[in-house]
Amino acid sequence: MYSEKVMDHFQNPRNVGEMENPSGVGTVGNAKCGDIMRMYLDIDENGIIKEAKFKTFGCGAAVATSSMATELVAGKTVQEALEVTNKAVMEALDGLPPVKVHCSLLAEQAIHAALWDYAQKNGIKIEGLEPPVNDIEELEEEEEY
Amino acid sequence: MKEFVYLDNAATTKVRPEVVEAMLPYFTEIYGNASAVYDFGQKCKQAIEDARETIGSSIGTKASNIYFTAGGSESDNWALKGVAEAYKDKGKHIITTKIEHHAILHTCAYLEQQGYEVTYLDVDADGLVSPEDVKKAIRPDTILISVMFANNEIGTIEPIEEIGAIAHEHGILFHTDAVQAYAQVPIDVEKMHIDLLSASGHKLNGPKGIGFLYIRQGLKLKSFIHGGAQERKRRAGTENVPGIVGLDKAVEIAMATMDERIKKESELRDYLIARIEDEIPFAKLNGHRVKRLPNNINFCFRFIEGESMLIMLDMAGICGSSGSACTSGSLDPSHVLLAIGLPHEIAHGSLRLTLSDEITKEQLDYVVDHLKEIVAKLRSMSPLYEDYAKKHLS
Amino acid sequence: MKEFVYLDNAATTKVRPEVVEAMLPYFTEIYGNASAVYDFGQKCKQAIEDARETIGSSIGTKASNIYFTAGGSESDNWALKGVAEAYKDKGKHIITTKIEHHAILHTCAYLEQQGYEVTYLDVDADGLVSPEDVKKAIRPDTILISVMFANNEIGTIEPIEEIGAIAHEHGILFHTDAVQAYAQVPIDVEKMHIDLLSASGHKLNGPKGIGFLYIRQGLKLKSFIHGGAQERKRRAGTENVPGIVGLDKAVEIAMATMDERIKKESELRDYLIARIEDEIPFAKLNGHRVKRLPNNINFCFRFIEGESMLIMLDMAGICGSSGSACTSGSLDPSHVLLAIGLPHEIAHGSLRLTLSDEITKEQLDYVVDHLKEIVAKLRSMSPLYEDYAKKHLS
Ligand SMILES: Cc1ncc(COP(=O)(O)O)c(C=O)c1O
Ligand SMILES: Cc1ncc(COP(=O)(O)O)c(C=O)c1O
Ligand code: FES
Ligand code: FES
Repeated sequence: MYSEKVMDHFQNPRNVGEMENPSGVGTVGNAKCGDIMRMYLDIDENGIIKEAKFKTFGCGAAVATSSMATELVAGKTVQEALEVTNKAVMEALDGLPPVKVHCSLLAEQAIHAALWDYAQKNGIKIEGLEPPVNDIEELEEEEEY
Repeated sequence: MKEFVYLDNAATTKVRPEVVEAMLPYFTEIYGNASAVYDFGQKCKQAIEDARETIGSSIGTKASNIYFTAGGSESDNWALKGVAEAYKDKGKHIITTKIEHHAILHTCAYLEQQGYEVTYLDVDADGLVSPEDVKKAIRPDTILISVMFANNEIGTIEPIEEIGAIAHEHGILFHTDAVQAYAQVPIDVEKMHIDLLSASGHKLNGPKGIGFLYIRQGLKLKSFIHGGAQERKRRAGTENVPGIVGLDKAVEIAMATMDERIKKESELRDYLIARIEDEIPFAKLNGHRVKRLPNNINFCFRFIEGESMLIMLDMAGICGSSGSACTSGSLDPSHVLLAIGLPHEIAHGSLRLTLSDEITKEQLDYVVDHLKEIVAKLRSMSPLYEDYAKKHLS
Repeated sequence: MKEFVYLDNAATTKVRPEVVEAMLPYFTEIYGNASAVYDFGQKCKQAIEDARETIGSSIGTKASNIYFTAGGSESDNWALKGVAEAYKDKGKHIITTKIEHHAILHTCAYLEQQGYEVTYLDVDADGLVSPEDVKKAIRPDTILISVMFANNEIGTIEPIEEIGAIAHEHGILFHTDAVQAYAQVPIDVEKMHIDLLSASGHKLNGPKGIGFLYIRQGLKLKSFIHGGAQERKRRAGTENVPGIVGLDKAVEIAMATMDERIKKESELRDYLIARIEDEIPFAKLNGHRVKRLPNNINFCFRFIEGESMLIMLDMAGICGSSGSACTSGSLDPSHVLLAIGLPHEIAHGSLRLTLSDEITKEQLDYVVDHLKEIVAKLRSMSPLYEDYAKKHLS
């Protein structure tokens, strides 16, 4: 069902855990399946993400995408981190089954929520960042018959 | 080597070697058409009638009331749509429950589109339907009550005899989806006032693709699959002789070993339940503790999600399920767990383990050992557990 | 020892040993639920998807357009009732023929009760449907044309491509019951403009209880059997994995050997036809001489009755059939033979012999030798023959 990369990140998730004093933290829920993800970011004074950590209540794909997302954003600038979209995460994982595409949105949204928190705390504006929504939902892609 | 522990017998079972043995000649030797004139076809016909006999007597009825189908879903569809069609002049109201299998619920939804009205009864926290509720839901235009014999997810066994009695006092037909219960616990259609009963071969170590519908003699039910004159003109299609022969054998063995299996499996079941309750915190047993299928264990583990648990169990060679097997593909938490009152996020963390008579205590020990670790690992990753721990455990 | 010559392959076939071989592991080893999360279930899922691939490419379409069913009858019921339901807003008129299998005809009769109108086209003396007639029968409210690919009794192959073209010119869906033709003659759903196609495993040396319906992508067809999310939510029921795997193997072999089988069987067919025509008086070939299934022989022997002939053949170890196998149980003469214009008493004396690729010329010689005697014997007992002989032969 899942690619080898997904299974690897599921079995050995990178960067699981909490952070004492995160620069930003965001928690998002997936309205479609009820799963939840929390992302912690440690961002230095130059706006570079030094470390990302996560916790996830969700399916195998949710765990793997969280894990991959933390790897992808680490070392990036805040602005670059915005480009870690769900598509980018999925590609890095060699794809997800169609019913699991929505899971990757959790990771994207969790990054955004953590960045928003960081921006609020520091009174800065990040170009192109929208305020987080509590329940994310992808556009329904009804299978065509 | 990695263990392999198959605990998804409510989804489907291993076919018994004796069953395969019984089927084999009907593929390549006795393959004639059961409806044909020649002797070679008559042998198939005989095999079919023998199977009908075995199955009829397994539920206390005549062979001629047993109709072979392709499985539980077809039987359920036929029972409901067939009664709806045949008795629509009497009324268009059907009573069922919120915890039925989708083969019932989606068929009811279809019938609602066709202008029928369906009452979906609530269940209590153990998943029990109340006969009182059934009685209250009856209307002058009620034509059918359909309540499952035992639930496929949480294993609760419903008060079928009482509900059947109520149905018959009111002159209403009574159908039960016995796909999970048939050949696992004793069933007597006369004593229990059952007019229609669905069952499926692959749930009792028989083949997939075969099942039956029991139809009480005298019911006006028409064909669901129209065509040839098979099954006394009520179910068209060349008879699946190997499937029927396999089902015959599976039923024969299942009936002969039932008492013993019930004893063995309920002991193992209770052992597994006890170990989980003792050793894993925040674990809640779903379903009735006593009125329960001998092979069903269903738990919710708070703060964690079902699929992750299943994949980790799978990596340890353990096959289990979360929610109903037939609907993985759906992302919604199980309608059964919601119906017994669990909140969404808890319903998400359910695990169903269903035994077979081949399972040993040692295997269950292996399962608990792994389950403990898996639950702990997933909780350490769970933001919900983190929140809870911060609030209550520090 | 008595010979055994099985010539009822249009009714059902012997399962190929390779097919049984392919199925076996799926009974007792790889028995997991194909919808499950664990790896063990994924193996079944893979097997199903492989089968879908094989079958899709056998008729020139994508795997995702193939839906597994329990056999030809279910496929036919689903196609007709499904289209009727889904397209009723467009219209309620269906065109079919007088020589369809009962799985079509009885389903049409049911739809007529539900308020649909059905035109049953005549056929010519060879059993051919005229594309001209199809065109004439089309109305603004026609939603479906259903014409069988080849007839099960007389073997006539219909002008499917022409009829499909007409259907599509008029924006009407086209279904074909290919239960007899599939894997016996080449079929291309694109070239032939087929939107829905029914087939059944046990007609091609595959297992009983499995079949499929091809549904063109984009059709609105809903479920016929409601329930779980199997078959992309269009056909509920735990997948019959061994059946599907067996069908896969049977199709694979049938497609690989098709050219060769067509050549061999049509030669044998023509040999048998020639011998009967040369050696048995008052024998009339039914069905088209050339546009004919390679394995079908169907004769009427005047003055005698079918069942007596079958029993006597059976005593010589020869399995044949009279009328349609699925409707023995009915006493009426075949609707197909009446439709090609035979009078009642002649239609009663029909014999269908259908070959497999295992049949030898020697076996056919054996058959003709016996058949000659049997026909002579029955005629010597027949009052009709007596009358005729008195009038014309003295
Ligand atoms: C033309 C045709 N359609 C449909 C069927 C029904 O198929 P099945 O018996 O597999 O349901 C048959 C055979 O019995 C047939 O010959
Ligand atoms: C209670 C219940 N009803 C109906 C079904 C459907 O049976 P089948 O999958 O054999 O069609 C199942 C199993 O999947 C079941 O557990
Ligand atoms: S199913 Fe909910 S995140 Fe994957
Ligand atoms: S006399 Fe027996 S069927 Fe007509």
